[in-house]
Amino acid sequence: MSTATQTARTSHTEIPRTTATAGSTGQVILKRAAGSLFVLWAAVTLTFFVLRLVPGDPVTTILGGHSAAPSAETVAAVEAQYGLDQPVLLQYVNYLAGLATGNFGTSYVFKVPVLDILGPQILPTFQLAGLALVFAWAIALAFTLLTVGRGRVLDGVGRGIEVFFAALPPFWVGIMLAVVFAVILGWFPVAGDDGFKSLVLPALALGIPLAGFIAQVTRSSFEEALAQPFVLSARARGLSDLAVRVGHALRHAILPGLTLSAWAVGSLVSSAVVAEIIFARPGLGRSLVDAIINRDLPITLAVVFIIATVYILVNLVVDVLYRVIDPRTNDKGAGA
Amino acid sequence: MTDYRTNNDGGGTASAVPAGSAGEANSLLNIEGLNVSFATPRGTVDVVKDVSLALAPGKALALVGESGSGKTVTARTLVGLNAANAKVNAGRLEVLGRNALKLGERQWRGLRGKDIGYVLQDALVSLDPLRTVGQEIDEALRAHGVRGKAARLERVHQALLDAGIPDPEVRAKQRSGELSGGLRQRALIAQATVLNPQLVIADEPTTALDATVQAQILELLAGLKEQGRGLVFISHDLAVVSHLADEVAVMQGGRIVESGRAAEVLSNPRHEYTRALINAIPTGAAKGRRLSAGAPVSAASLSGSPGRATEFSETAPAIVARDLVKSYPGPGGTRRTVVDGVSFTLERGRTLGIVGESGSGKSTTARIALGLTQPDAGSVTLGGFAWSGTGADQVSEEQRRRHRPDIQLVNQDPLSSFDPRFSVGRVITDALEAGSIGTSGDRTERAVTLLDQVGLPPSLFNRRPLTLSGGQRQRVAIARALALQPRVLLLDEPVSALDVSIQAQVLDLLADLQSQLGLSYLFISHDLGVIHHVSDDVLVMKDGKVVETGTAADIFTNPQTDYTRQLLAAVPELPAREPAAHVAAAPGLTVKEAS
Amino acid sequence: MTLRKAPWAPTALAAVVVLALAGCGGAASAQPDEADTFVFATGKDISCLDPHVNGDMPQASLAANYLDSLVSQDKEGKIRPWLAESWEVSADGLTYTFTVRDDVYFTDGTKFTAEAVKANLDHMVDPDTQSGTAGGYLKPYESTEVINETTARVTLNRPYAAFLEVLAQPFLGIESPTALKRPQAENCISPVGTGPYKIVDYIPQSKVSLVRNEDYNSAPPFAQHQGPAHIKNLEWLIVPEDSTRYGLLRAGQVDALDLMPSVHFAEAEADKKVQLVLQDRPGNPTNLMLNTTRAPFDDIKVRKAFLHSVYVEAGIDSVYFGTVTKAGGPLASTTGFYSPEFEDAYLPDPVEADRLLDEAGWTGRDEQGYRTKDGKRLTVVLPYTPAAWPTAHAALVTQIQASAKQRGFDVRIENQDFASSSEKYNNFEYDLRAGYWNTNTADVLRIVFSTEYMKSAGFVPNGSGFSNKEFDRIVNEALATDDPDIRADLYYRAQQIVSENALQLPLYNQTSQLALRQDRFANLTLEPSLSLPYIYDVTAVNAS
Amino acid sequence: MSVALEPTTTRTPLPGGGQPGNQPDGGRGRTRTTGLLAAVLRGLRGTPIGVWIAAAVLAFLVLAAVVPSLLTVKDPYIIDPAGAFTAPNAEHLFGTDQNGRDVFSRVIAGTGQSLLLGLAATAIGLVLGGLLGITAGVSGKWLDSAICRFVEILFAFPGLLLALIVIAVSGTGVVTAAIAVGVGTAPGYARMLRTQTLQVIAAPYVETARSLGRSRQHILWHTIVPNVIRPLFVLATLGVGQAIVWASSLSFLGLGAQPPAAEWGAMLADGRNYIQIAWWIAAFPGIFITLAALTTTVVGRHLQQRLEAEV
Repeated sequence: MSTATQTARTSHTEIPRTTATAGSTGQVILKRAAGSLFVLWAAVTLTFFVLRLVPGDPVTTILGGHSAAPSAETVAAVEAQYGLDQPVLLQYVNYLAGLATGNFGTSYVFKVPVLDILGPQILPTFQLAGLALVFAWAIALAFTLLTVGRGRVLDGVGRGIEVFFAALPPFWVGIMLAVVFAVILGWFPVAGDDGFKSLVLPALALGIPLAGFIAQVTRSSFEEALAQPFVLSARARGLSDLAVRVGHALRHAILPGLTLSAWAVGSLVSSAVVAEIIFARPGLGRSLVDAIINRDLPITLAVVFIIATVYILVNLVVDVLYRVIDPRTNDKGAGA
Repeated sequence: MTDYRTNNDGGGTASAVPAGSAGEANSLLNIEGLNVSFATPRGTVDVVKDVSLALAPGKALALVGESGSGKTVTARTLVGLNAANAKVNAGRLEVLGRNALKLGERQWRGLRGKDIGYVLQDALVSLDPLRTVGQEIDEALRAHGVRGKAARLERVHQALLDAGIPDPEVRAKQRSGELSGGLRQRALIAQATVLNPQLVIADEPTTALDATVQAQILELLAGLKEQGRGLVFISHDLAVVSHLADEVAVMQGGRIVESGRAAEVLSNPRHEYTRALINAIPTGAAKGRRLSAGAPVSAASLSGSPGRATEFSETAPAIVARDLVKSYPGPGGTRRTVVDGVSFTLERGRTLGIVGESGSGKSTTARIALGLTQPDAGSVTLGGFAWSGTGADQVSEEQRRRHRPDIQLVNQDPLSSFDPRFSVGRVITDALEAGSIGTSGDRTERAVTLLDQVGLPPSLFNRRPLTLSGGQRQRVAIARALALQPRVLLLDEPVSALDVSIQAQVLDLLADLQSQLGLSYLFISHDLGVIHHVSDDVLVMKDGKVVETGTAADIFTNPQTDYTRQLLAAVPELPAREPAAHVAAAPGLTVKEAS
Repeated sequence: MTLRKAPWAPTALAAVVVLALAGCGGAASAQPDEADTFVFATGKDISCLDPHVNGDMPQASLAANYLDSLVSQDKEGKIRPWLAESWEVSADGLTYTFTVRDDVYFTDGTKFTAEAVKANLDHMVDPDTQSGTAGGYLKPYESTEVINETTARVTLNRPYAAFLEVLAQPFLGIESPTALKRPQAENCISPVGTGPYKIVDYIPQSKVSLVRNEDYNSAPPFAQHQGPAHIKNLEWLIVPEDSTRYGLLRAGQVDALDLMPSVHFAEAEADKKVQLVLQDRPGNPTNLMLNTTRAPFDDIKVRKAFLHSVYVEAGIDSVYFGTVTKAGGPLASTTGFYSPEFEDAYLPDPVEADRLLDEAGWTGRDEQGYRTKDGKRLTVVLPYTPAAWPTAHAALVTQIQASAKQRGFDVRIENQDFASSSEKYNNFEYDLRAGYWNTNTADVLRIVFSTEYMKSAGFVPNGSGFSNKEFDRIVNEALATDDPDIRADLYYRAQQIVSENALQLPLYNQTSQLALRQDRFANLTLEPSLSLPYIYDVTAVNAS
Repeated sequence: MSVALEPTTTRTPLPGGGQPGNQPDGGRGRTRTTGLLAAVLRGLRGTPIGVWIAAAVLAFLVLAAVVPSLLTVKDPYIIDPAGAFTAPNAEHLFGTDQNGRDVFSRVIAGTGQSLLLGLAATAIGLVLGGLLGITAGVSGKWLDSAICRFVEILFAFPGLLLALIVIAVSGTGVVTAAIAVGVGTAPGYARMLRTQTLQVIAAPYVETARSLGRSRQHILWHTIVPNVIRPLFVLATLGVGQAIVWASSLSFLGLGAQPPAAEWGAMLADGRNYIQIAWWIAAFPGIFITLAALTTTVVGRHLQQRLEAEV
């Protein structure tokens, strides 16, 4: 993890810093939108060609698994319907044309428009990823606030648990949580997607390892922030330890964790698959894995599209949050 | 929490308590036999030893000393803000009439900000850079239960005004990073004094500020004193101390070695350490005099080595810069001109000092002179050959490269200029290799010689620069610069980060090298004392332009422009003292330095 | 059976959590104890809900609850009426005339008529339907003629004695012709039948919600009652992870499940709240096909040696805990015309295996102990898709790998995704291939071993690549007659040929393994054609 | 410590040993110690106990990886259906699995594969990421932004998909898993190394090299690249554990190592189905995965801190 530590540093060179994207706010937004569109396009294009060129036969999956013996005419009909008999480049152009009109195509496996399949998966996934993120932050912040700089023992314990959390395979956590808290103790439903209660364990499965990562970066930046003179200033003003931690150090400490979270949300959506499998939840992760295994290209592409969009949006949100938390970001290039 | 404990056997204190202040009923501070130690994984470290202090209202006490002398730890003990692993014990530790040894964290909190204001060194990092100064000040009010948003806002604005900040409504909404250095430092003082504390403690309140700003801040602090508050401040700058302090305590190695009335101590220092400190201050008056007690280094050992082939002219000036202009794109498509028509000539064997406050363009000028920044207009010749220019005069890096050994740089932060992988020896042999000087076999020997030349023992050869002290690092940087047998050294604030005694040693070293090797120095500093001390000629810069130029004597005794006069006036000076007799009485004093 | 009783393994879990609080087993149900909702958890994902399309077991499983078939099959394998009241078969076996019921309506209001029979059969064979299974079974289908509202005449292009048996499978269930006219995308999420339940909601990869068809009047003869189903709502959850599915049952979140994980059998048997419903399925048992089209299995000696090399029974006992029955011949014991004679044709026999391998020339040994011939190692490749098989199957395959190693076979299990392995299967790029074929007729032999099914485009059921004129003739002859004795004789000879040629390593019979919370519901049965769960007769157990 | 101590008396011991007293501007009072042993001892002093334990466990794992025969004599691949699901006992320390194989010897046998997988994946990720990141860092605006965009795309691309594609192309197995995980982690490393490169380029010592008259090429290869690569070793240590965890997730999806390979992730994935009747099958590989990730991280972090203290 890159622990991007931003310590205020007085620069002795007198070279003014320049920002990469100079220009009015409108221009910046336009550039940003164009960049996002490019990333979307590239992600989809990459997926399309890679999956098309990878060996594997979609027709078989289209026509059912074992116990199927389709006729040659059926196979031909399938190839014609999904345009599999066309040159790959033409298939690609057709796909893009469809995409431009919001048409993601029809699933090879489900025979249903892709959005009909993925529509019901989107919300549960975002709920899961969102709650996992909330848990991760809650755990990370609790560790940071409660153990950093609280003496060698607590500090060591906090540090140790964080590393331990980060070293846990998410699916392993999921299985253990399911066995203990759902099957044995019965505190939570074993699986399913109904209500907040069913969301807790899968979100913890994904959130606990993530918490380890976030806590690690937050801890080191929190330590750094605590060592900053402004913290001493605040304490010299008569602030309590907790007030200093929450009011001053924390704000500085969550910035790297925020960057990490932006990355994590994108990957959470796809790595949610393990929690989705263990807890039998609907979700994009499962759709993605199943689609790749079955070479269900339209679904794969759509999931990639959704994840890329989420990634872009989350980065945008984090950017904004970053500016809210650290208003200095806005000043860059303003000759401060 | 810090462990505070009464020192039961702390009776027989050897330290001087300022006469007449101990035991006064209304004294703000009454400290006897203070010891502070820190528990580390490697054992206990005693940082403050047997310190006794006292302070009356309306008085200022200065703690003077160099890095590691224990002055900051002493100051923090007075607000109960030492690290958790600190152990404090004392025969008596009375702060504002209360027994500080018995104060719990909650009680300390009640005192901090309300009765004791604490001002740190650098406002850029001592105010939360993410919050507005208004929020910072407001926080002190809220922490001490001042109710009413509007009332608090009123007081915030008043505090800013009191600290000499105009437009408090506007400034309160700005963050420290958006304020100029002076305003920022005022805001820092405002947040510490908004509740009118009886005691203000300031840790190096003017360090790193430009001279004119420093003068303003000193005035502000003096104002606090006049309001009847007690002021404890820490400084390494004796001139600053002489301006503000009533009492001085000089600390060395955790102990107070001398204390008393400021005027008395500074004009007639009794302890040899105090004398050495005073003597080490570079000033115009001390020009040409050695600042430190060390013996001059000898460059004789180098005379035997073969000279490097060079086209550097023996007749032309070392550097001639003509009409240099450099600008950078600013926000909104504007351009900010950083260097604007700067011309100067550095004569061979002489020192040209460039002085100016931050933002004056002196460092950019230096980079152009070094050929690291391409000017927008103007030209530079180095020892008679074209070095940098524009248009037809443009010099490519390839052309410049073979001449690079002729001009070398020593900057403020030598550590960052060393490849982190390199040992001290490797830093120097690498430079030798870059200049194709010597053979791979004898470079080690040459490197040892160079180390010797800058006064470093061969035992440092395999050390990592990180493990060296600041002064040692600067010597290594000088040795590296010398390795290429340059004709010109560009010294960019080379002593700004050093304690005064170390600064004295390095300045002496540079003077020795110049006289023995016939080097030309382009010396950049914001410190007028240093510039006065080292320069033959001086260039005063402001906002990218040359304000005034002339010989050092002319500039310092007969300034022609208002700006220069203003600049000179802002420099606090030590009171006249007994001349060099005391200095001679302190031979062979070695100042220990911890970095 | 050497099953250790270690419920919930307290030793390990104590390390994870304080067990003091554990209220073992008595998990609070997530839903109110409603007797009018039956929650069923299935272990495999469902693609299109219309079983005509594709045609995989999970589709049939669901279809059995909302579709009726033209004919039904009873527990003895006899064909009985269902939507068709009666039928006549022409002497040449090419024409089937069905008389269908006049009083049945689809749940969309459409009346079931002979027209619907035609629409359905045409739909199944229409290439655009992309029917792998139903369409595959109907290859001999030519056309349907609607004589009148209750009479449909189906014409085949060759005799097909298995026709009625095939029709009894839920794969070929009868859907509303009105619904079939809709675009496939629509029909896939909301197919309409005449069955006891109708689909009201579908969340792909998650669940299908069904409600009772209040007007149901067409229960098959194998049903235990008539009229609407007993339970009002049916929730069909898709839960692929074994332990989760079982955990749901234990916690009371579901009332029944299929693909009961074998590891939990003993526990479930001991649990008074749980009833197991087990039934072997007819067809070609779970097996490893030996690819006869390339070395080393092009040599019958090597094939026989392989079959003699492996210990299947011990493996089944250990990893399946005896929950499946060992298979030995090409037909599952529940299939019509099954002959038990071939069960023990290839018992583990190291001596014989070694002898055969030596004879075949695999006499060398390399440093790892594998047999070699002309410097080439005796390697057999098994492309494998773990996701497609129960965990126990993977363990069994690993055991086979280990026991074959003893004789010098280097069995390489290559895990890969489904599309990758499919491609290898279609091109005979393997030596072993895992498979089974569930169907209710001995005609499965023709599908799995005849030349006709070796070159089927897209999917090759004849994975051993066996091509034998004599065999082809026998299985086709068996289709041309409905004289049971002649068929019995023909199918006996077909089984014999398959067994003699060592084309498959039979492992175990496919089994329907259901578990039911009998504290809440009773009467979960299996429909006879494919032994699929049949919810229609399920009744709630009174709480009192 | 919440407050920076002014006198930093607690500095790390110095190699080489300086002679106190005879330096003009202050040699610190440090006892003179010479010799490798002393240097090592000084380096070890002050190492937290947690790091010690981690290092010891890691050493055990490495031992198990290099000479598994030292720790177990049982064949990890021999099946014994009759002896399946034996609970841990004196003969089978970690019990036996569903095929009657000794879990202890499988875990030990798997150490090599798993660690190798982690190392290989990290190496691949670092090499790919390094190529992209360093190239971007030292290149001009155009190439830099092109690479940045590319990395951005990879980021927007689900890592799992990247891994699954690699598996689809080259089949499953330890090698593929290593490649898949490596490729999946490459974008992260690329970003990190680009930032690192930019930092090094902006460092004064690079400018110093220029003012010493070094050529562009020389500076690139002798100053920039070595300094960018310097922290990689530590980064690698931190990455190995995560790569093992990642790879185990692939195994969970059935796309990891091939049976009967004793790879931890695959063992854990297989064993999860028996967790309620034979916890040991999955528990021990799970513990070892966590241990490997944990110890490499702890040791890696410690090394990182040491390194950072030096820079």
